[in-house]
Amino acid sequence: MTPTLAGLPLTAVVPPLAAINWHSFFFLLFASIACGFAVAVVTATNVVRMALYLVLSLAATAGLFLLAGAEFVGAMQLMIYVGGTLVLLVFGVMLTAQAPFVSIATSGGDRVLAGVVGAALLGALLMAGLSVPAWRAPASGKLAEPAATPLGMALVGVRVDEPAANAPEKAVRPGYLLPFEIISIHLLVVLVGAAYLARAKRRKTPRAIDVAASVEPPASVAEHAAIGRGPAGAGSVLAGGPALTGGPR
Amino acid sequence: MIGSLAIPPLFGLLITEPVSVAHYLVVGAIMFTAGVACMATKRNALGVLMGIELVLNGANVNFVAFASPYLAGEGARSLGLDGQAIAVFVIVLAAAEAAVALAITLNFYNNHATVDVDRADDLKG
Amino acid sequence: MDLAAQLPLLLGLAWLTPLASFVLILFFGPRMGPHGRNAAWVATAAIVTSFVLSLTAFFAWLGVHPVTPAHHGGHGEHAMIEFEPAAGTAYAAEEPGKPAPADAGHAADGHGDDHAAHGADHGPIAYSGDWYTLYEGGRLKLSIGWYIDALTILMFVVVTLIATCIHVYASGYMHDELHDVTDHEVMLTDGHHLHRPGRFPRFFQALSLFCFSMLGILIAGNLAMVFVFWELVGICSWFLIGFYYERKSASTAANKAFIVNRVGDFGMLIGLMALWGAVGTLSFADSKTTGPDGTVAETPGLFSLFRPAETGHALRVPDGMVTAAAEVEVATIAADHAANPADGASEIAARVPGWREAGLGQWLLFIAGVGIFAGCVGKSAQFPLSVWLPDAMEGPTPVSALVHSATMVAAGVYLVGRFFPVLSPDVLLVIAYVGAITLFIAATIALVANDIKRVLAYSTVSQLGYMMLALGVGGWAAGLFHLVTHAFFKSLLFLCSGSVIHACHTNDMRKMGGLLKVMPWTGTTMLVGCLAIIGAGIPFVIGLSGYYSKDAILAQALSFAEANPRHWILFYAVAGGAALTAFYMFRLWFMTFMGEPRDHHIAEHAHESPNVMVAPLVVLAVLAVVAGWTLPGGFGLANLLEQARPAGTVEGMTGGFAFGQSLTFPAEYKSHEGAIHVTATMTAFATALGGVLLAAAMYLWKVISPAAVATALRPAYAFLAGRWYFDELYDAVFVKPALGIANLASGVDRGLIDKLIDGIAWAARRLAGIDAWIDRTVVDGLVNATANATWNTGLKLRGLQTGRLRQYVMFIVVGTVALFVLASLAFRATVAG
Amino acid sequence: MVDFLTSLGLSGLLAWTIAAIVSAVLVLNVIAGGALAFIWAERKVSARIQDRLGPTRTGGRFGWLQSVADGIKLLAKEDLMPEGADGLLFRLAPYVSFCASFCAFIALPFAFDVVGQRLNVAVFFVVAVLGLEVFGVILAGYASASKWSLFGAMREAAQVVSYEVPLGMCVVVPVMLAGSMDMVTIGEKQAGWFWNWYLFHDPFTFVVFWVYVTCAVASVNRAPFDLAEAESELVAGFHTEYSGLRWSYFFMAEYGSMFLVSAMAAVLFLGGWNGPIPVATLVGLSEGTGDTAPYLVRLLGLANLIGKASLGVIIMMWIRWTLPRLRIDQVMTTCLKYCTPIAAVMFAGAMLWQIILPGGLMPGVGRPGGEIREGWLEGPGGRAAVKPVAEGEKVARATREATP
Repeated sequence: MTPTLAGLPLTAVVPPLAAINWHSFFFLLFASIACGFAVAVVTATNVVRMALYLVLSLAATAGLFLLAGAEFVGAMQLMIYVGGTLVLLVFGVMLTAQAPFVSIATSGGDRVLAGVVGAALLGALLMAGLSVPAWRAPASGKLAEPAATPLGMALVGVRVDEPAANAPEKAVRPGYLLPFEIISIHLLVVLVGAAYLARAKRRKTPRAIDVAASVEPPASVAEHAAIGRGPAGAGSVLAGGPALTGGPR
Repeated sequence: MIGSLAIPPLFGLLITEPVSVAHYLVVGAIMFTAGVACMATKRNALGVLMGIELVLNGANVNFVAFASPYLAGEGARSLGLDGQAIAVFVIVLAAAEAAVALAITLNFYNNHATVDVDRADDLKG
Repeated sequence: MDLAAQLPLLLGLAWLTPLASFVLILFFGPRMGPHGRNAAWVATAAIVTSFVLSLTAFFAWLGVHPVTPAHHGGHGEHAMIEFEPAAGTAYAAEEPGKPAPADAGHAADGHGDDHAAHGADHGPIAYSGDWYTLYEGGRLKLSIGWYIDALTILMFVVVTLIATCIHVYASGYMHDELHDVTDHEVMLTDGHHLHRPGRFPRFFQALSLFCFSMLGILIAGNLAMVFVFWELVGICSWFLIGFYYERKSASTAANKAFIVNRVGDFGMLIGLMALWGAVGTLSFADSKTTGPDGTVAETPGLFSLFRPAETGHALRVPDGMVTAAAEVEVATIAADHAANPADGASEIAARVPGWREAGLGQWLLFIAGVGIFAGCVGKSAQFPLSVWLPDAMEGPTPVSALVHSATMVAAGVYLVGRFFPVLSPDVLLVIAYVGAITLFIAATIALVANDIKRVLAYSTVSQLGYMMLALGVGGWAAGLFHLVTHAFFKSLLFLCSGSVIHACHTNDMRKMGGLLKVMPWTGTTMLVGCLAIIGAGIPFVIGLSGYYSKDAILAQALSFAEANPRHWILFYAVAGGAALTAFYMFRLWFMTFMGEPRDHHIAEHAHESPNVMVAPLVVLAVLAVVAGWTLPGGFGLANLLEQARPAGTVEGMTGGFAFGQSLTFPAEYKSHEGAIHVTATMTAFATALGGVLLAAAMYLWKVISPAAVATALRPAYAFLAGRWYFDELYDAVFVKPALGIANLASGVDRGLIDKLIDGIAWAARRLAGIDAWIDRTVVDGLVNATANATWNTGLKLRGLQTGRLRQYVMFIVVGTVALFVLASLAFRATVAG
Repeated sequence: MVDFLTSLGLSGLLAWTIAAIVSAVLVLNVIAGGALAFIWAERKVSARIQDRLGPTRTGGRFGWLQSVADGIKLLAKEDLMPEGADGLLFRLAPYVSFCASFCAFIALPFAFDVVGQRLNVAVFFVVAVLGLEVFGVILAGYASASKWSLFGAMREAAQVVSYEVPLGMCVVVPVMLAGSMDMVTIGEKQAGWFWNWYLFHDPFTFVVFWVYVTCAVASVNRAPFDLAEAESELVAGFHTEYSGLRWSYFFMAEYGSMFLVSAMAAVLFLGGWNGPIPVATLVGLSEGTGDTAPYLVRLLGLANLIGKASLGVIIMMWIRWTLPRLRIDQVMTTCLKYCTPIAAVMFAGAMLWQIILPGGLMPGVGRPGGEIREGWLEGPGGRAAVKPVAEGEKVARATREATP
């Protein structure tokens, strides 16, 4: 007997292999992963799970980017987002992952409200997205030129993609040198600012490293707990501080 | 049953037809909405942070979609490099923003011994 | 490398080296060794360097212009160039039967090949030029230039040599300043003596600047530059005389010197203005300027303006002065030819000789000369302004030596000498009389002074009087010759006195005596100095330097007196002065070195000075002896000076209008001949011998008691001891009134102006009070009202701020969606409609 | 290979899939086999360093089969999971780690064009994917609900995230020299004699190489940077609670990434598959022409690269058994105060060098990749079918216009 799916013959559901557009297939795969885990992030209650889902979702997005022919952005996504930002995030999660906060319940009302509003927003966005026929036109499928080098050139101020698309007397379209510089300065400022915000303020508590050096865990749990509350908490956990579920609070 | 009747053709359609920009837009929209919902429902500051990341990512998906000459329909002009560059910038800024937000969260945690944003209402009027 | 390029280089370097050392010591002095000990070496090295350079220049000069004995043709009478403004144009060619001045010049010196020997009447052998032009605009041109002739080089050598000696001497003399000094002459309010750190480097710093300034005067190529360095010398003297500025006497002496000099310089300024305003140039020599198109433009300098070649270098009122004097006519002519000024200019030029005949411009010339001379009066402490020099003894002795022999006072005489060709007969007469008065007064005061340095100071004044007089009677060479020799023996005398003071720690001769045994070197050298200054020598055979220079002066004075019978007084002044000089110099020497010690305490502690102080004494003594000699073959300072003799002064001149008479200035060489020479020499010898004998009688053999003489001539003695009461006189005439006026002015200031200002201030404060009240009530009120309103609104609005993050997110989303819906509706509407 | 398969008449999908599977399996074998070999090697190396013999009996004289025996033991072991552990994450973690290091291999060329998938951002991709590995560790640390594990994970997170910075900088230097992020291109540019290697390109690259080694050791957290599993303080760090097969996955991941970073070092600095002496060229074999020559050349390259990579791994072992473990603050200091600034300065220096004398130290000796201009002309693999020359001359024109 023919295999059935949802009461229908499989052939009705799954078109023959030859008809399958593999690009679309992979797109569908990645898209579903991305969206699915994005929703999972919303629904999950455990922070760490959320982080994991987010990672998967973003990684899938990277896949989407690769499919769209933007390898550089994809790799960027993987490296910075997944490899950097999210590690940072998880890091923070672990630092603050005391039992009471691992999962903070949200009132049902909030959920419902959020659901309604979210639905409205989604509707609006979909309407907007699907309203333009040009966007709905199926892909031309023409191969994208590798974008890494042109993008790099553009970042240092030279547009090598379609440089002379416009009249020759026109010089090269200016690249993104200025934004690039601004971003780098911005990053520097952010670095300093973050270091400043997260710095340890209360110096009278023993510095985390020293605590780590002093090896009598039971005796130092209490003060570790203090540190855990205190700004040096980060260091303390790093260096072997209190248990996951901190000291008595 | 109704759903099961409705699903297959749509699925078949998706899998056989070449993707278009709109597909990406839908994905972006879903991620964006999910992010917003995340921000709206999570009480854990880091949850909110993740929501923000989702939102940014959704936006990025759109940019990349518009940028890709591969997805653009016949003759339709794509955003070209600009889209990708903007996406890159967004990613970088997202990283920066995450760093600062995390620092703020830690600070908040150090001072209030909690990461519940609902308890961060010291500035309420 | 020819001389024209060589001399400015050598002398310029010699001139600038002291400046370098000044700058060095100024910045690094305190760091030069312990207490800046090495500053002395720096300064000395600098001055030695410039001495060596000057000497090099000297020999370079001799190599090119060998000195040969000057001999003069006989028929000077005919060749005498006349200056008779009343009688019209200057040159003798006017007078029939007399050769043209140019020929006269030739006739003047037997054959033409002698021209190089001395300037003849073709002017001195001189090199001039500009290093750097500071400013050039209109007629005014200020430049740093050089005018170098035999005189300049000679003075360079003399000044640097003496300065060297004095530097060496001072590095020994000033050693007290190497450590903290307790000044016993300064009593502080708390009853202690002043205790201050030493100022060794500072002294040498000022000394270097002094030398630099003096050399600047010597090398200067124009009057403006002269004036600048003139003032520099003044300020340096102020530094040095006031070196112990904590002492009231020292500071007042410094101020006195400075102010008195200002008076003279004021006159000098007037002279400068008269010159420049009328003639339009201040540079001595003609200057060639090569224009961009290669044309060489010759702009005449002062000398050729006043003694133009066409008059055979006879003095003539330059056109500039004539036109300046005849400004009224000039103005009318200019007005008549307003149409085309060229005609006006030509007509003016045409009428200038006429005006000159009419005697216009004489007074301007007179004023210019007297003005310049006024400056010299100040610097050289001549009669009205001589009061500062004796007080200048307050400075350290090396300073006195420098000031009195080589630099400051020399500057005045030097300037008169340098400026000689421009001086008209009347001015010369003025100079002569001023010199005479000065020499007499100073000599008389020196007779009774008891302070060893004061005696020397007054002798300096009177010697300067000699020089001035010599110049004034047309003895150009004589005056400058005496300047040079005097520089040697006077600095020698001062250094000797310094060493005496160093040994006795007192200036009072009445406490000295019998020092020859303890200080043989000092005593002998000082004796040499005394002999030199009185012009001792074996008549017609040989003598010390003073012998020659003084004889020259006497002779010139004599021949002048013979030429102008009404001025015999000048000769008597000179002769008497010689006697007085001899008397007080030997009075000084006897009181100091001979007889029994009057103060045993001092006599016991007295000691010969260290070698570093004695060596200069010996050097100077030798020079004081030989400076005047003329070697076989004719080399001698006198003949060297002849090379620099200004154009047209060989044959002297006649003229003069100011005093209603015509003066005759006999040619100088005439005074070296026959009767005049013999008379002069014998007079000098007799007077000097008499003076010495009298001094010996009173202070050595004690046959005449000085006290008795003093009592016998009490009033005269008191008058002299009171220095003719010059200070008191000036105090009464100038200082007191000035103070009175000042007090009056200050009274007005305090009583009137301050009161007024206080009143205004008071009113302003009242006004401000009102203003403040308005500000507080009205303005602030408004502002506060606004602020309150804002505050209340804020209070009402704060409710909206729930402080709940997630709610804000909600708001945003809802807002976005609502906006989207509205926008799309509106869009639909527009599309539909 | 796809073309080959399609020529056999297989449908596109099938061809792609088979090709993918083949290369995947090959890579997998590289990892697994490599892990086995390296575990054995580590035993022997450590033994030698400690003046022991190490495994001698298991299978022949040198204990060849020691690793196999270990593997069997691990397979047979019971698979424990502490109660209170987060089951899903606990199970997931090892696979995340393993997949990360596995994926990284996809873009790594083993010889000219012997590469799973030639990406034109290969370097970037590899570094990025390597960064993912830490996730597994973190999840493991969190999920096993043990404080030791958590501390290990935290340290690892901190360490890896901060070491990515200098590592990235070091990696950028060869990329800049080659003007391409395509590892195959980078390797090609160092073809020829060994002085063409980027290690010897200029003093800066030489320094950078050592910085890279340091950072690489740290980012795969081997001793002396192995704080994540500091057995003296934390029992076994993040994998305290693991056992059996899951544990062996972590192990394989670790050795895999060790091999990977060594291979990257080889490709980026040590000429990749080009031997110190261009034997193939000397004997006249060429990659392109002939029917057997290409395979020989590629085999030679393969041997070269694997040799270099293994050498790197051996050196890591050597370091591990030589140097004592650093304290966490020392680790951070090393990264932030030394590696990062040095890398930055060297990067700038290399850039200037490139500007001033693009020919490298020995301009006379032909260097394939001198100027960056050539780098643009390189056909970036994979999709590079689109006329690279056109792009190249476009670039050239653009730069001409851009530089007045």
